[in-house]
This record gives sequence, structure tokens and C-alpha cells, in this order.
Amino acid sequence: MHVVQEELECTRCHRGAAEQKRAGLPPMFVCVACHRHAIPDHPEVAKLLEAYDAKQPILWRKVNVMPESAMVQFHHGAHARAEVACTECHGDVPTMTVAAPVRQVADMSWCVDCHREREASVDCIACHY
Amino acid sequence: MTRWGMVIDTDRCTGCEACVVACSAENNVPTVGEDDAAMGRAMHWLRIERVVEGEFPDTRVRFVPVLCQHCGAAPCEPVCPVYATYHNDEGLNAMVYSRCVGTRFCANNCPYTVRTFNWRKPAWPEPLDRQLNPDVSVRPAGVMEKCTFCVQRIHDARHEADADERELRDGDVSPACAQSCPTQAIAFGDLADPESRVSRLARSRRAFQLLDDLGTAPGVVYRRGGLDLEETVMGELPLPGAADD
Amino acid sequence: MPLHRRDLFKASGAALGVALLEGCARPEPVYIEQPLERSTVPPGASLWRTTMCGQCEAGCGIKVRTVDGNAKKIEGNREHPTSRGGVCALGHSALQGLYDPDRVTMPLRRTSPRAAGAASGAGAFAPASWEEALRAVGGAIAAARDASPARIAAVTGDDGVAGAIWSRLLLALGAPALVLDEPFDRLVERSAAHRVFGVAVAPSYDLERADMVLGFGAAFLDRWRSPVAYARALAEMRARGGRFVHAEPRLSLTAAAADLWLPVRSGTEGVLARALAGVVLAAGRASEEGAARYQQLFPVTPPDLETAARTCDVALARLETTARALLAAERPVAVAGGAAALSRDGLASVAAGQALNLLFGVVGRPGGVTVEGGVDWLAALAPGAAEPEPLAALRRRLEAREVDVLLVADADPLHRAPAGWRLDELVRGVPLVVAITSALDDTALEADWVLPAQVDLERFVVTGAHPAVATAGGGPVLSVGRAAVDPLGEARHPAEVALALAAGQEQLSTPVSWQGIQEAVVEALGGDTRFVASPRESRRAIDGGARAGFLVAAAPAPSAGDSSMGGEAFREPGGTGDDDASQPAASLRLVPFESIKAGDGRGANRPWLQELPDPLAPVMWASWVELSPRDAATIGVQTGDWVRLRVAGSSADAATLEMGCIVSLSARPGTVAAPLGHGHHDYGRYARGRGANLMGLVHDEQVEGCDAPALLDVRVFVERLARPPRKLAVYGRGLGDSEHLPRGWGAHESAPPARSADTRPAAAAPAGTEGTEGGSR
Amino acid sequence: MTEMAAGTAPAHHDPEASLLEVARPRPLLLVGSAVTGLLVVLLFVLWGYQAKEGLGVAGINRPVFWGIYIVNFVFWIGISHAGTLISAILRVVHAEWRRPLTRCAEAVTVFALMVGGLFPLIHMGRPWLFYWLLPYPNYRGLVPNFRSPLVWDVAAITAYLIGSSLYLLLPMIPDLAMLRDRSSDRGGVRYRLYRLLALGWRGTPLQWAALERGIGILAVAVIPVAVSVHTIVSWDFAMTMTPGWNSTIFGPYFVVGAIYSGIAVLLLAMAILRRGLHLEHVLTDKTFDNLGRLCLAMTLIWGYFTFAEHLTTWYAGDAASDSVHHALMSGRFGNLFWLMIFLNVIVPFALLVTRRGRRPLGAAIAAIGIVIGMWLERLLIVVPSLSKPRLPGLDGSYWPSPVELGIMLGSAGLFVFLYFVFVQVFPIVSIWEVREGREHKAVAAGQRATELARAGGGTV
Repeated sequence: MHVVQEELECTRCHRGAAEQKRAGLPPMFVCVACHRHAIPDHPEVAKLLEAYDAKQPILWRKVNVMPESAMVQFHHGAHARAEVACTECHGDVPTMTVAAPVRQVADMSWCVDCHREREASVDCIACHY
Repeated sequence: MTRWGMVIDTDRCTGCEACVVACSAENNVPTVGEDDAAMGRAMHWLRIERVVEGEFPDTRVRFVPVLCQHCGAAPCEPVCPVYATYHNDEGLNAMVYSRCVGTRFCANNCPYTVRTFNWRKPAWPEPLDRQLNPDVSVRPAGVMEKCTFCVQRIHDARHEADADERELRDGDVSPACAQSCPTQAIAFGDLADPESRVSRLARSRRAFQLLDDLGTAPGVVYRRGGLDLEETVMGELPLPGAADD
Repeated sequence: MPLHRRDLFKASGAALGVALLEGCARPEPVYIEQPLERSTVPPGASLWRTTMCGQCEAGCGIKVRTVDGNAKKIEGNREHPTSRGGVCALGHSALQGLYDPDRVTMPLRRTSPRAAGAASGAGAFAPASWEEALRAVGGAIAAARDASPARIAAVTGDDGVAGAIWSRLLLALGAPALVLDEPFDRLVERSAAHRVFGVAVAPSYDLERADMVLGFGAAFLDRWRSPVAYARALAEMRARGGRFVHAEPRLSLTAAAADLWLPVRSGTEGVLARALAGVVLAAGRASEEGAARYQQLFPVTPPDLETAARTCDVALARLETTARALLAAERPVAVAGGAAALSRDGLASVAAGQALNLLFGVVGRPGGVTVEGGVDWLAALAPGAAEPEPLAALRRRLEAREVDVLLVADADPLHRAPAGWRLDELVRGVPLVVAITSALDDTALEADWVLPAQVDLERFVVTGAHPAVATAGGGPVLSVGRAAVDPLGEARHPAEVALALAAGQEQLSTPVSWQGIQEAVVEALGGDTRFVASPRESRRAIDGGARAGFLVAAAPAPSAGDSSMGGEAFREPGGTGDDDASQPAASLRLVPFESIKAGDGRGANRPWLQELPDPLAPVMWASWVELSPRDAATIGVQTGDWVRLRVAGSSADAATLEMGCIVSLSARPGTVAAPLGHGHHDYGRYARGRGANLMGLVHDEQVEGCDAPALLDVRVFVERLARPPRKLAVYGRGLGDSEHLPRGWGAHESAPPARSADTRPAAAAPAGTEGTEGGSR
Repeated sequence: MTEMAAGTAPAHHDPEASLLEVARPRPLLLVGSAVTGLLVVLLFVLWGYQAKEGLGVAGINRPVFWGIYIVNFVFWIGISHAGTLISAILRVVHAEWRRPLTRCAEAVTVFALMVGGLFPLIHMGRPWLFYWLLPYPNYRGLVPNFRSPLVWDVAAITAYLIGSSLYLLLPMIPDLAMLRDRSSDRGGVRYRLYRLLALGWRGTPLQWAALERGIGILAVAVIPVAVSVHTIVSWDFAMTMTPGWNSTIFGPYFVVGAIYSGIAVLLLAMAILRRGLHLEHVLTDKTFDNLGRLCLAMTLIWGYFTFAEHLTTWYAGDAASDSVHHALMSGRFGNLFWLMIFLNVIVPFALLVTRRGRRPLGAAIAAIGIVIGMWLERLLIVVPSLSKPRLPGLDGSYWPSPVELGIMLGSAGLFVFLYFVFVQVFPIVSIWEVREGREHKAVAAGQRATELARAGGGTV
């Protein structure tokens, strides 16, 4: 939505995503900075502003979860650096209103496929440690 | 091609065991409590072996830190039925926790007895768990574990190097044990690079390897007591390792 | 979102495997909290905070890795001039002190009356608010002031800023001097140095640039002053071919690292030092001035090596070897303290050791001794306040029933004082006892109020008045650092508690008001020209220092102490500590030591250290005694057995302790060595009831001419426990049994003769002349 | 009629008739089954507990990473050599006295294998992942490590289990047919079972021929499998570089030990069945005598191997092996070692060397000794080597925990339980083979009689 209508880059808000190991969420401050003015009366946005003014951090449900039992160390920045497009893993988020997992991020065969295609390391301890 | 290796100077080691605690802190190595410890289930990835020579008052003790030797021909690797432990192309003896089914065959076949097993589910009562290192997986009950040469640090160093588009430099990677050693008795680096610090230290005539007669081709080189030019020089120069972290 | 679940259900092999066990356990939905404001570090990213390790007096430079505000790892600060990137086991374990599950995180008020058998534990307390606590304590102080201010007492283990602030408070209240709960041997060292060097500062040593080190009881590789800095320095010295001879009754890590270990009888280090002095004087190696100064301190002619060999019970050959090496050395340095300080003869012994440096002419020289304090916090922040008094002073005041309010901060006197002092009973007689601590230590268990103290990682930290390594080969060093993490719960800095208490008092004689510790530091440093040219630059200097982790003095250290100040002569050290004839037969000499596991006791609440096998006696989760194979055979015990220690002497109610036993070549025959710092009554789940507190065996032996207990003058009977309380957790095996060396490791065969020739004894000691001590002869 | 069709002799005065009465309720057996059934429950309860809590509930530790789970694994696999190695070999060499004991032996094989095969799973840290040891196709290209003896184990044991099960079922077909035809109610479970397993056997000459050929082929084929299985089990140890394990003779040594313990269990089973099921007329003293002789031979061979194994270690005397050897001979494990020698060599030899000793009672006593002794041997192979690592710092000790002992007891229970159930459902003695044997004798006797008569006639 943000991207389609406003042509915003993902990394404009998700700053960590480009370099950090964990992408993390942009601080609410960032959302509010725009949404004070942009569609402040949209019900969802209203909720956001309300929470921010109440200094109530929002809990977001993670859609792409790596099960602990997989014991995988995923470095988001490294994948960004390798020019894996955001949509490859996160799906066509731009058109989503509610973020939904489009890939089984926990499915190792899917990881391995991509690593093979891009000639990235398929050494087990590249991820499992 | 890199061959990660370590050089440990038994003449510098005072047995202070800072490395042991540093290792546990870095790698989320659990403590098992008194009862299990009494059964020999303590899980240190790194232990200080004592070698005692002579009777009182001529007693001489030397301390030899023993950790996974990351053998070039590791006895633990062929016996694992599921490839949970194998040799990677950087000379690391890899241990894939999520693949391990817990036959403990590898541990039996390790002549250095450096592999430890998760006999129970590890516990870190709140808020101790706040200290856990997010870059190292917490191992469940039933899997083997052992020294990884702090593989997470190797990866991090490489990520950093990639970020500023350069090659890894000697001294970029320093495992927790080497980092914390007060006497800098532990050096880590690329044994395949003849110019690396470890290579220079390993060339000493004081160098030896643990149980090398078994043909395990360890990736850890030890130096025993004595003096040589290398040593003196190392003593005066600010060590290259001082550049890391 | 069902879709979500189904996706995760088709999980990888590993996940599937676990799913098999956990039946159809659906993965819990994971939630992440969105931060409100933009922070300097993105969530999940590491932030390394440079600061100082506050675990002991050494003040090593460290960097603390924090993620999302949690401390993850402590690493050495390579730029730090003295520690140079090293950290010790205790330093690493600070993290588990910070996150101890049983940490005191809010003020606690005692609900059940104080009674003997202090093991009442946390159950005796109820949580309270800071307001209540400060009101109650402040009120009691006010009341005591009206009655007589002299009845207020404060104890702290911090000889730095915090100590000075407490002194300032006491001064303002008109109360007597602060009681400083510092290592006992430090007191002895300072008193000796006062007379030897003319400065009441524990000397620090530049081992790195010496070419021979003589150790007298000071186990500086174990837990003495700054193990990290000294270990590094020693390694560098050795790397250049330097020699190290160490005299200590027990084969400590330090003795183990020595080229030659002189296993002297406890308390006879002084005799050895005197004899060596004789050799140096005879060889005319001493400077005029040095010799004169020395003879002023020790007028008597020194004993010859034979006498020394007999008194110390060491083979003459070894002393001759030592003497030869000493004469061959160009920049020898003598390090005295530790075990040498804590026998009846300690003061003279340490002095004799320190004074050797006068003969060597290395005082204030590179590769020598420095007698220079750090910042004089007391003078700067509490002008006019009396010098802090030793713990023994508190004992006297308590015995005289002169204390109504007892404030204890960053100290555990009840754990560290000899049982013979009966501090616990005396403290129970005090109307109001307040303990400001991060864990329920033995003192806190006797307190009416337990106030949560920040641990060093939560504080603004700066080295104390007596830094272990004053200089880094040049100007003195001041380690300083900001808090690495936010305090847990409601913990506060003890000194801030002092400030709060001051704020609650009407018309104080002098104001006690700083905006927190850092302000006090800024003010104090402003007065120290070694670090800042003028008070105005102080704040900037501190900021810079806190970023780097340390400040190095611009001005170099003055060359030596005030030599003109004549110390009066010492009584000749005679090793009076062990008059065999008078000793009951079969009793063994107790040799207490600080282990790398527990230190002075603060390490006991950390699982890492509890489960750390001591390198020489690999015991875990308990304290232990080390017995020589000979004595073990006599008593009939072996490694893993349990023994009872009973104080030798006529008294029927002689104190006893029960401990595991390690038969070890590290123990001198005739002695029983055991670590201090164990046997807490509570101190959290990991320390509770673990091991035994050796102080329970110490009555009130005193170091002559010094207010410190003579811990090494205790004799005990050791007997085997028929029914051991539980299995002793020993890692691998003890040191006792013969360990075959795997081929080609460890042995010395390849070492060039340079190492062994001149430091190993020429001839082995004739059997029988060695390794016998006391009644066991 | 049907009996005729089944190609068996008329039922009147049939000596083997009693054998067909497997269905007859025997209180002793029922009680036995109930008791052992409880032990089976215990086994799985304890195993579940261990899977939940982790292997910490066992006594194993570092460096003794393997304990009595592995000991029992090797032990039971050894027992499993009773059947095939005995009955197959004896079949191949046409030893007549084998006839009454073949099935009894083959049953031992199958059940021992089932129990033995359970232990590697019990032993695993994460047993629910056992299937990772199988080379099943998967997209991630993860395969088992075929260099690992453990993977060879999986293959060998599976093959052996299949082979020996067939080898048990195939010769049972004619008997099952008889049971099928004799059973009164046609709707009953037993009838259905017999009919299913009898595979429509009617006893036609063609079927007999096929059966004989099948048995012949299986008998020959199963022998190398059996040998390979225990050789591979021995390689779990011999392939390592652990002092005391890396030995060239472990393969044959284990096979010999396996056969030895197998025979012992067989003797024991026979003695019990003979008593319990009153099979004196089938399992005669002669049978025991013959098997006893075989057992005696194994005693000597096993003793020889043991001697050879330890002599060479002692003589070479390299530091690592020496410390293990010392611990065995005079050290911590000395008592157990010499007890093993006593039970495995002295007792059996003393008993089995005499004819009286080879009678059921003596044989049973010897067998009990051997079974215990062979278990000790497995223990003394697994534990001492592990408790003496090469580096001096870690020195191990090991004592099995209650859970381990409970699971061990349960496994024994499982074995007996399966056996009891089997006895109550199937004829434990191969009826047709025994009958065949008797008929052969009869024929032979008849021929001799007529010859004599003819000779006599000649003189008259």
C-alpha cells in the first residue's frame, strides 16, 4: 500500500533491513511523523496515533517465523546485500493490506534452492549454528 | 582457501580459566548443577588440562587448554550416521545441532574428549536468560555440542568485511577465549596464510600438537615452554591481535 | 490467521522431528514490540559500551556488549593501558551477578525478629518502597544524631568516590570515621609501605620491564591486586628471558607459573627476604642510600642462607639458586603481600619483602615499584574527614555497644570477618542495621533494612584510591566508565543512597549534595593536577575518559616516596608464626587463599564460577581442602572424600567445618590449604549453603602491629567423615594421582637449557629436610 | 479327509498329537504372560519418561557416553544368533537331532532381534528422529552418512529381521495348515490367523517341493546375513580409534560370542519348555546332549578368542590401551572381568564336559552362567574403554541408573512376553519335521527288518 500509492522504498522505514542481522520494526515515531497528516482519521491509523500518544508500544504479530527447533541464524542484511528482492521472501507486500506469509520461510528446501541458484554457500553451518 | 586454526602457548597460560568462562558466556553453554557435575556432565567446551611433573617440592604444573582441535582428519566425522558433524571447506569441524539425533558416537571416537552432550534441557532461570547470546542457538536436550571456533564471530567478521567490500584481514576474527586471555596465550587465524600470526607462531620449533601420532591433523597447535627469537619478538611488538573488536 | 499456522506446519525436517515429539503442538504465534522513539541502535543490534570492571580493585578496562538493553558479554578493552584487553573469570561472571535470579531488586523490610542461625533467608523480609525505607532509616539517623552522633557507623568496601561520599556524610553528621572493609592483607601492605617508602599506599609493581621477579606470598596470578595486568606483565617479562621465583606455602597458580617455587613454611617469607637482602648487601650490589635506608629499617644483621633454609624449611640448594639468579639480574623486583601478610609476623615479613626493592634501587624506576595513590577522593570530597578505619575498629565499637545505627554498603563484613570476632552476635545487638547490597549476603541477613544496590555494570564506575596497578609505565592510570545497562528493578547506587539520606537530614554541618556520582567525580578530579590542568577541564576530561574507559595522567609519577620520612625499625621477622614445639601433634597448619572461583566471596552467586573446576583442585559447586599425599595417607583420606576440620586447641567448643578433600601435590606437607569466599548463608540459590566459610575457623589471632587477623596462624585437626553429606563434584580427577603424560606434550625436554640451568635447584633436597611442618614432623 | 489332504499320517495313535494342542489354556503361561506384560508396560513408561526428561535420567555421562543400552543392544543381537545359526547350519548339514529344536530357536532369533533393535532407539538423544538414519528421498538432499557403522547396523539388522522372520514363518506353514484344519470354530480369530499364515497350504507334492526348496535357499542365505550382522555390530566399536575397541578380531570374536550366548539361551528355553509343556518325549536328553556338545565347543572357542584379544593388548602395552587393560585385569573392573571368565569358561566347561552335565538341568545351569557372563562381556567391552580417555584430565566412572535398569528389565520382560504369546498361538516344536524324522527312522528300521528276514529266510 505504502509502496504502490506513495512509491515509498521499503528501507525508507525498515532501516535495519538493509544491513542489520535483524530487520526490526521502524519506531512508531516514524509512522506517526507521516500519519499525523496523512489519513489521520483512517481507523487503523487512528489506533496507531492513539497508541503513540498513550506511549503504548504496539505488538505486531510476526508472519515469517523461523522455528527455534531449526536452530538457524538468519542475517537479514546479508540477504539484502545479496540483492534478494524484498518481495522474494515477503511476497507482494505492496499490494497487501494485512501482511501475510507467502513463502514458507521455515522450509529449508526453499532456502537451499535459492542458495543453489545464487551460488550462495550451502554449507550447513552457514546458517545452522 | 582459509584453514582456521589456533595456536596456544602453554608457557604463557597461567591456568586462570578466564577463557573457560568467556566461552560459556559467548556460546550459551549451560551449567548443569552439582549433581550432574558430580557425574561428569559439566559442559565446558574448553577445559584446562593439568600436567603435573615431579613430586613435592619439585612439583611443576603446566596448564594445557584443551578444546575441539578441529582435526583435518577428524575421527568424529565419519562415525556420525546423519552428517550432523562434518568438515567444512574452511577447516572447521562443523556441528549442526538441528541435524543431531544424539547417538553420541562422535564423542566416543574423539581422542580429546572435547565433545559434550545435552543430557537435559538447559535452564536459565529469569532473568539469567537475558544474558543469552542471540547469535548462538540454544541447544535442546539430546544433541551434542562442542567448540565451534566461535563460528558466529567468523560469520559476523565476514559480514562486516562484505559490508565495507574488503577481504577478511588477519586478526579480524578472535574467538571468545582468545579475546579474553590476559596473557594472550591463545592466537587465532588462518593457518593456510603463511603470513598470518598463527602461521608464524606455529612455525616455532617449540610447536607441538596433541596426540598428533594418531594422525588426526589437529587445527590447534601448542607451544611448550622455552624461549626462542619468535617469542621475544612477539613479546615486544604490540600483537596484531590487539586490533580486533 | 489459519493460513499462517498451516504454513508453519509444513516445517523443515528438524521442525517436523520435534513436531513428532510434541504431537501436533502448533507453534506459538510470535509477537514483536514496536519501539516508540527512534533509538541510536536498531532493535537486535549489538552496542558495545566501554567501561570499567568493578569486580575487584584492579579496574580493568572492559567493553560490554548489549542487545536491546541487555548485557550479553564482557570483553577486554584492548586500548586500556594496564589490562590491555584481558579479563579474568570473575570479571566475565559479572553478568551473572547482574542477572542473578535471586537479586535484591527492591527495598526489603525485616518482618521476623533477628535471631541466631541467620539462615532465615529471604522469607524474613517483606518488600517496601524507597520512600518508607529512606524515611525509616533517615529517622533513625536523626534520632541517633540527637542522642549522640558517635553512635552512627558506616561500613563500605569502596575506597573510592562512594567511600568518600560516605565519609562526607559521616563528617556532616559528626559521626566517627568510615569503616573500610578491604582485603586484610592490603592493610598490612599499606602499613608496611608507610614505614618502608614513607607513603601509606599499597605499592604497585612494573613486572613487565623487570628481568627478575621475587614473589613473597603475593599470588598475583590468582586473585591479588590485578591478576590480569600482572599476568600479562609477567608473560612479557618471561618472554624476554626474565626469571620468576616465588615463595608461598601453597602451590598457587602463581607458584605454578614460577621458574622456581620455594614452598616456605607459612609466615617465614620475611626470613627469606632478609637472607636474600644479606646476600645483596654482601655482594655490594646495593646503592649507598638504599643500603642505609634498609639498615635503618632492619638494623640487625640479616640471617645467612643456612638459617633461612632451616627456618623456612626449604632446601638450601634452592635458596642458593635463587640468590645466584638474583645477583645475575639487572632489574630485580620484589613483590610482597598476600599469604606473607596474614601471619602473626606479617607486617615485618611484607616490609622485609618491600624493602628489598630499596636495595635493588628500583623504587619509582621502570621495572620497579611505584608507591603512588590514585585520586585522593577522601581529601577532595570530604576534607577534614578522618582516614577510614579497618574492620577491627568496627568490632571494637560494637563490643563497646557504641553503635545504634549501622549502615553497610558494598560490603559483607559478617562473611569476611573471623568467626572469633562474633560480629554476627554483636550486630544483632545493634538497634538498626541497614545493608545496601545487590544480593542477600550474610550481613543483609542480619539487617533490618535491605536496600537494593546497583551492581557495577549499572553504575558510573571509577577506580578507587588504591589502584592495583597505579601506573602503566609512566603516569598513573584512572579507569572510568558509565553504566553499561539500566539498573534492574529499583536498584540504586549506594552513594546515591548516602546523598538521599543526607538530603533528609536538617542542618548538616557541611553540605552533602552532588547531582549524582559523576558530579562528585568531576569535582574531585578537578583538584588532581596529574589528570587535569585546571578544575574547568575536569568535566571534559571525565567525558573523554568515560568514552575511552580510562584517563592517563599527563604528569609522570614522582620517582619515589618521601624517603626522608624515616620509618622506625621493624622487629626482625623470625617466622614466629609456627613454633612447632608448642603445637599439638598431628595438627595441620591452615593455609587459606582466595581462589579464582569465589574471590573474597562475591563470585559465589554465579553458576559459571560455581561450576568452574579450579585448575589445581578441580572441585565444582563446593569448597574443598587440599592435602599433601603424605598427610592424606596419614589421615586415611583420598580425593573425593569428605573431611572435618576442627580448630586445634584445648577449647571444647572448637569450631569445625566440613569440606570435600583433594589430595594434591600443590599442598605443602603439614598444611591444609582451603579457599575463602564460600559457605554463604544465602546470597542466592547458587551460593546458598555451598561449601564452608573458612573464617569460621579463625579466632582472633592478630598480625603484630597491625589491625588485621592472622589467618595463617590457625592449626586444625583433619578427620575423615565416615558419612559424606553428598558426592563431591570433582572434574576429572584431583592432582594427587600420578598422571602419565601423553607422548610429546607438556614435558620440558625440548626447552633450551637457558630455562632450567640457573633456576632449577642444583641438587635435589635431601629427603626429610623438606616438606615437614609443625606437629607432623 | 482334510488331514489326508494335508498330507499327514492318520491321527490315530499320533505321537505328535499333543504338540497340536497349542490352544489348551495353561495357567502357568497365562500368569507368566501377565507378569511379563507388566514389565513391557514398565519398559515403555520409563522410555517415555526418558524421552521427555532427556538422557540425564540415565547414568551415562562424559566420557562414558555409552552405557547398558548399548550393552543390551549387543547382547540381544547376540542372542538372536541362536535360531538361524543353529537351525540353519544344522539344517544345511542335515543333522537329524535338530528337528525338535529348530522352531524354538528361530523364535528366539526373531524376538531377540525385536528387543535388540529397540535399544539403539532407546539410546538416542532424540529418538523421534530415528528416521533420519534411513535413506529416504528428500528434496533437501539430506542423506544418511553411509560411512557410519551405525547406518550399516540399520541395514544389516533390518535385513536380518526380515530374513529370520521369513525363516520362522516358512517352515511353520504345514503345521499352521494342520492347526487350521483341526480348529473347531471356523469364525474364530485363531482360525483366521492360521488360515492367513498357512497361505492355503494343502500339502500337494508341488507345495512340498516348493517348501523344501524355499527352506533350503533361506537356510543357506540367512547364514551369511547372520554372520554379517554381528560383524557389523562389532564394527560399531572396532572401527573407532578408541583404545580397547580398535581390534581386528572383533568381528569373529563378536560372532562367536553371539552364537555362544545364542546357544545358551536356546538351551535355557528348551529346558523351560520341556518342563512347562511336558515335551520330554520330543526334546529328549539326546537333543540336550548334542546341543551341549556344540555349546562346549563354543566355550572353548570363545575362551580362545578372549585370551588372544587380551594377550596381544597386554603384550603390545601402548599407554592408552594399557590403562584400559589394567582397569580390566586388576583395576576398577577386575572383579567383573574375572567373574565373567568364571561364568563363561570355568562353569560351562566343568558342566558340559561330562555327559551328566549335559542333561537338561546341568545344561540349564551352564546356560544361565553363560547368559550372565556374556552380558558382562558386552559391559566390559563398552564401559572400560570409554572410562579411560587418552588425555589424563577426564577420568570416567559409570553406574547404571534405576531408569536404565528398569528399561533393561522391561526389555527382558518383552522378550519373554513375546515368547509366551508365541507358545500359546503356535506349535513351538515343528510337528511335521519331527514326524518326518520319525517316519524316516521307521522306514529305515522297516528296511533293516525285511533285510534281516530275508537273510533269515535264506537260512531256513
